[in-house]
Amino acid sequence: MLKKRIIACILVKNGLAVQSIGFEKYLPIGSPIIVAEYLNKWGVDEIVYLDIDATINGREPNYRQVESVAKACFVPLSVGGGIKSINHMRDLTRCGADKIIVNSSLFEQKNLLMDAASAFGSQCIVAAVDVIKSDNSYLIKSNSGTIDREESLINWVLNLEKLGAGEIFVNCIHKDGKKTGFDIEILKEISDLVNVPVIGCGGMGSPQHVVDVFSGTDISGAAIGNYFNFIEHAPVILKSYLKTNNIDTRIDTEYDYNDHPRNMDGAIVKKDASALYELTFTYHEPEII
Amino acid sequence: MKYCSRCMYPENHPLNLTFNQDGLCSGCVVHEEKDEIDWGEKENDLKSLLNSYRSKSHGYDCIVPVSGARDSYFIVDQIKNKYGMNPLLVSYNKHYNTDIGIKNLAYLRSYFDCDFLMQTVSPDVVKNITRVTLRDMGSIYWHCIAGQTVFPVQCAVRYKVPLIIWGAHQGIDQVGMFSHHDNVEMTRKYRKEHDLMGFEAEDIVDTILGITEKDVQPFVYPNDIDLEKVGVRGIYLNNYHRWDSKQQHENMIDKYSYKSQLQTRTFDTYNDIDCFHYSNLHDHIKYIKYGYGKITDHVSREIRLKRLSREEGAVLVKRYTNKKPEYNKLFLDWIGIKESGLNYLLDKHRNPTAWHKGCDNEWIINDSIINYIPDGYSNNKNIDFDCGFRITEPRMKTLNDRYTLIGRGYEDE
Amino acid sequence: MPNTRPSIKFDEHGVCLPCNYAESIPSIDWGKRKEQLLEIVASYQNHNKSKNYDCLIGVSGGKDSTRQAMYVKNELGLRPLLVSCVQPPQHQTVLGADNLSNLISLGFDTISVGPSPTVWKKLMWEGFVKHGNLHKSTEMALFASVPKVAIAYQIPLILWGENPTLQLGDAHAGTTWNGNKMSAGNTIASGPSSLKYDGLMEQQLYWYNYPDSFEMDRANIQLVYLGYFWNDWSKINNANFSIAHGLDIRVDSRENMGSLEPFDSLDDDFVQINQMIKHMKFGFGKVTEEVCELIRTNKMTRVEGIELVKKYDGKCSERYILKYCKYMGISIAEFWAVAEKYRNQDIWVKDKGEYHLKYPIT
Amino acid sequence: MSNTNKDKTVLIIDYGVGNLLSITKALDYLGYSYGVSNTVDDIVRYQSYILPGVGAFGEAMRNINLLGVSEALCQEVKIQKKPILGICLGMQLFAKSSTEDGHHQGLGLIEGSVEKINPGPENLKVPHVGWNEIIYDKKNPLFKNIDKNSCFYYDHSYHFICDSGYKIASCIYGDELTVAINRDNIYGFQFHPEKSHISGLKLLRNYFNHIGKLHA
Repeated sequence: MLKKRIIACILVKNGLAVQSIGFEKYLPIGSPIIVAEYLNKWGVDEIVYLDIDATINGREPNYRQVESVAKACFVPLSVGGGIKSINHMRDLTRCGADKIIVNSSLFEQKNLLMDAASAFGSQCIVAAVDVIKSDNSYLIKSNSGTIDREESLINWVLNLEKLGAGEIFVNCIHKDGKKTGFDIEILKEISDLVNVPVIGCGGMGSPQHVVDVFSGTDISGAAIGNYFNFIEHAPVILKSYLKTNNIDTRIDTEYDYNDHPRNMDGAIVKKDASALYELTFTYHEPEII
Repeated sequence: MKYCSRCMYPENHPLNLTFNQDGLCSGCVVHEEKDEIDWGEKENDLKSLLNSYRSKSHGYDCIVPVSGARDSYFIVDQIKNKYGMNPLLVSYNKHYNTDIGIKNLAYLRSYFDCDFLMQTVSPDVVKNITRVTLRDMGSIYWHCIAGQTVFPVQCAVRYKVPLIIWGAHQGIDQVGMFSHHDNVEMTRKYRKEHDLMGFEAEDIVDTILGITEKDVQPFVYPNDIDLEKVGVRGIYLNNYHRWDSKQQHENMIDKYSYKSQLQTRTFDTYNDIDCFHYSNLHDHIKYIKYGYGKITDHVSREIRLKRLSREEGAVLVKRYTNKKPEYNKLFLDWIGIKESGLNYLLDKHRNPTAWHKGCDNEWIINDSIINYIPDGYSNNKNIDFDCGFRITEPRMKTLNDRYTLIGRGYEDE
Repeated sequence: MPNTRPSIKFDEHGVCLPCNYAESIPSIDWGKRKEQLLEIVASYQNHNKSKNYDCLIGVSGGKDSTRQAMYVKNELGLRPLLVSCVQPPQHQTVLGADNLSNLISLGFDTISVGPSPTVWKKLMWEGFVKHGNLHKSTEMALFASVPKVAIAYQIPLILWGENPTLQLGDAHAGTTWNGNKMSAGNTIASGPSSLKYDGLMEQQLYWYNYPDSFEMDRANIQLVYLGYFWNDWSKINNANFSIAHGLDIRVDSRENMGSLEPFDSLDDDFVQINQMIKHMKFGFGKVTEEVCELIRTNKMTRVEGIELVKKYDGKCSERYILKYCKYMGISIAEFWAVAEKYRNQDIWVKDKGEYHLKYPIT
Repeated sequence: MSNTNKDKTVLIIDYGVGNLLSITKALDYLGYSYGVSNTVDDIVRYQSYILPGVGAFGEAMRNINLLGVSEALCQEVKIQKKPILGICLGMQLFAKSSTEDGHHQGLGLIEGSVEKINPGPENLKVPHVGWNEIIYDKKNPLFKNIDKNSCFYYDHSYHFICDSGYKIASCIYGDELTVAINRDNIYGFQFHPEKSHISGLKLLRNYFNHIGKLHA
């Protein structure tokens, strides 16, 4: 069985990993390289690196940083932000990007997606779209939410698939940093519409939200940004919660939180005294590969 | 250099800052939450969390890391007396102990009446590690921070006490790395990047200075499997309580005779007085690295808490930033390094965002907030903006001016 | 040594076990014993989960633990973790703190265990009132804290200094290096529950409860008495060694201390009181023990010993008693009311308002 | 890369397609030395190869043919029996032919062809992207210490169809897809071990241990 993917987003602004809240408030997390190092250790299924101010500042991708991030991860790395040409993509691939994420430049360069798919194969190209819900309708924005787009969301997404996008990454601006859960309505509509994998992003605030989005839609992956910075082993704890809710994800780490009691929100709580006491006489040495 | 439009922080803050459209730094933005949050609701969250970690029959409910300063009294008072938890107090012996710190800690043990564990690493090893951290990071404090941040975690794993309760999360309090709503918890990732400047214990094994893997074990973080098996979590009280270090310390002075002390390079008489160097040499090193010192942290904190104006803050920064640190000789004699050697090692770590070399090969600071003090403020000697930090009567007239490794700390009447 | 000492045994000639042991010392092959010790140490390393420490040593920072720690580090070439159960600040002495500081500075990593001050004081009071022994609970914590830490760190090997049987005549611990019967010693065996404290909960006694044998076995804990392997282990040798390595000692008279030498129990000023009460209970005190060892090792004649016993045994300065009263928050009168209850009327007679032993040693 | 000891190390064949960094850093992590090259000289000199590959079959074969190394490579592999590991597209290139965007000739090292994944009645999403469990023979030393539920990372629209005798592992995606093949000294993985986290690194370790033993 193909597993649902838990994808970690590293949002990078001015070279710094940040938390994003509603595409307007940004809090400084630190080095994207260390974020990637730990996401990798914590067993996320994929890492998405998005340089969110390259396009609006007219910059090219930060190749050196991408290369350092790539060196820290042994899971697939998708890179987006500031990509305007096949050459940018080729350079990023050389720096260790496994997949290329394109978004804003697709509005200006109608052939870019098709060219990219034929140069690298569709499986290498992810088309991203930033969506905002306003008065019960969904609108597209680009350039990190600074430009309103006229295109209808449904037509745009169908167009992306037709032009060769291997995956569609849907980022919901109105959910960004809100911790109120994913926008299930639009993610379901899009994933029912297209025949390529869809990744949903925006709104993760508790493990239950991920259960909800995988139960309510057919998306292939849930992308999570801020939340993975909040607690130790966050992706592992999330995956173990998904497991108890019969959602199949890959668990590859030597520790899995499967025998931990949890509270209503899916957070781990204290084991009972005898279970803790028994640990006194056990020993766990991490495996060396 | 860009500075926050409200507090005094420059953009090269080592914990990083972002700025919004109004030029307000992320630290100030997150600080505003303190006046918007329903802290009663937050306290209920804390209570239910603590309740789920209470031991039914035997064993400790949680671990509280303590020292002879830095809100230790306040944290233990909250956890033990207000919330009725049974904490195990743990402490890393930082070697640079002042008399007042030793005594504050001794009285903390006496007043709050908890079981207590302290780790003291062999001075030879600590000195050798400090030689490496001076060379590699320009830090005399790596071992203190590494020890303080790891010994509680080791204790959690060893004694199977999963919950650790810390005071303020510096990332939240200083630079707004997280919102108070994120309820952020302790991670090894944060420790490595921000506490340890990117160097974990394993990284300072050194053949040139002869530091072995065995030497660094007291600073090594427990492995992920052990953390998971026990279910170790570290929470920060400032996510659940409106954090005001000054007010908290003053409550502790009134309630438990916490002792304060005048410091050389800041007006804050409460924090970090348990260490000879934290607000002296260590702070001076911060200035050498980033072009600003603790005084900027303290002024920024007080501005955010609306006890200082920006202009008053700037005057204070000017008054303290260039004060000569005291007690450097204690450190130099302890570790066996000459002053010239220390300066040589530290110069390697001057941050190009803050310093450049002049034509005579001398170091020149690029910029400082001091340059932006409005006329009429900088010269006004009559204004005293000490924010009312109190200085308590010492228990004894004369204080020891040497490091105390282990001290009794109690004074018979 | 009189037969009033709890659990002492004499052989058919009326000679106590330690004296027999002292006589056998010259015939022991010490080289072989050291080999044996190294074999024991090696055999426990596969149970040792510590990445840096080879063993644990319980220390106070005093003369014995300083020498022991240095021996283990320098002579055996091991890296020990020291465990020191420290008194609450009010009880601790300045000498004790300084000496622990000195020992650590000789190059050791150390865990200080400081049980709750109130519980400590309460248990000490219970011990005094119910057993005429100020140190019943203190010793429990001292001995229990080391295996507690050993189990927590998964370091199975604990090295103690002297086998209490060999030096003091306590028959429980046996005459080998193997200290696993330590909990059978009379103080610790009973556990804190023997103090019949009121109002204390089990969770407040964590550091007083000696791990039971089931737990010790599961954790593969092995206690070893170094004294068994060591030909020059003696109070005076240890003291000389440690003083030469920075040990600070008492500056007080024999009369005040009730002791011949100023280097015992430096971390605790209430030990003198306990020795005085012991003298009231059994008719012998610290000085008797001290001269016994000197006589066994042919450093003193019996006659000289008796002289010293008569002069100093059971003595204790008012200063120490005052300090204790202040710590406990009691008056001198209250103190004596309790202490006098433990005077053994079978061996003491009151004459002109002063007590004398009915059968002083001759 | 120094010229000494090249026979001890593996050559990553760089034919201008794909992400070599993923492979080199996995080898760095595992502590193997390697060379990266596309010359006939180096192909002759090295004792084993990794043929990586991301992208389109046609463009990949075109690049290899332009470099003029396919003959030398096939010679060393078929005649000298030097081990070669093909990853993803690299494995597909071992086939005789592919139907990706028309019809293309492959290296023909293993009898088989490459065809598009069939979405089938379940209307599966293609490409097959993500982590999928692997079905393998427990006795195969390549999968030593790898749990039976272990997942590997896939990212492909086409798959390898060959005689079941060459198949050493498969996964279920609608149909059962062949995802690892082996014929004598020729090995291929459809998934990306270098991107498959712990299981992937273990598999690479096993692979090198295995060929090390066979060619000791």
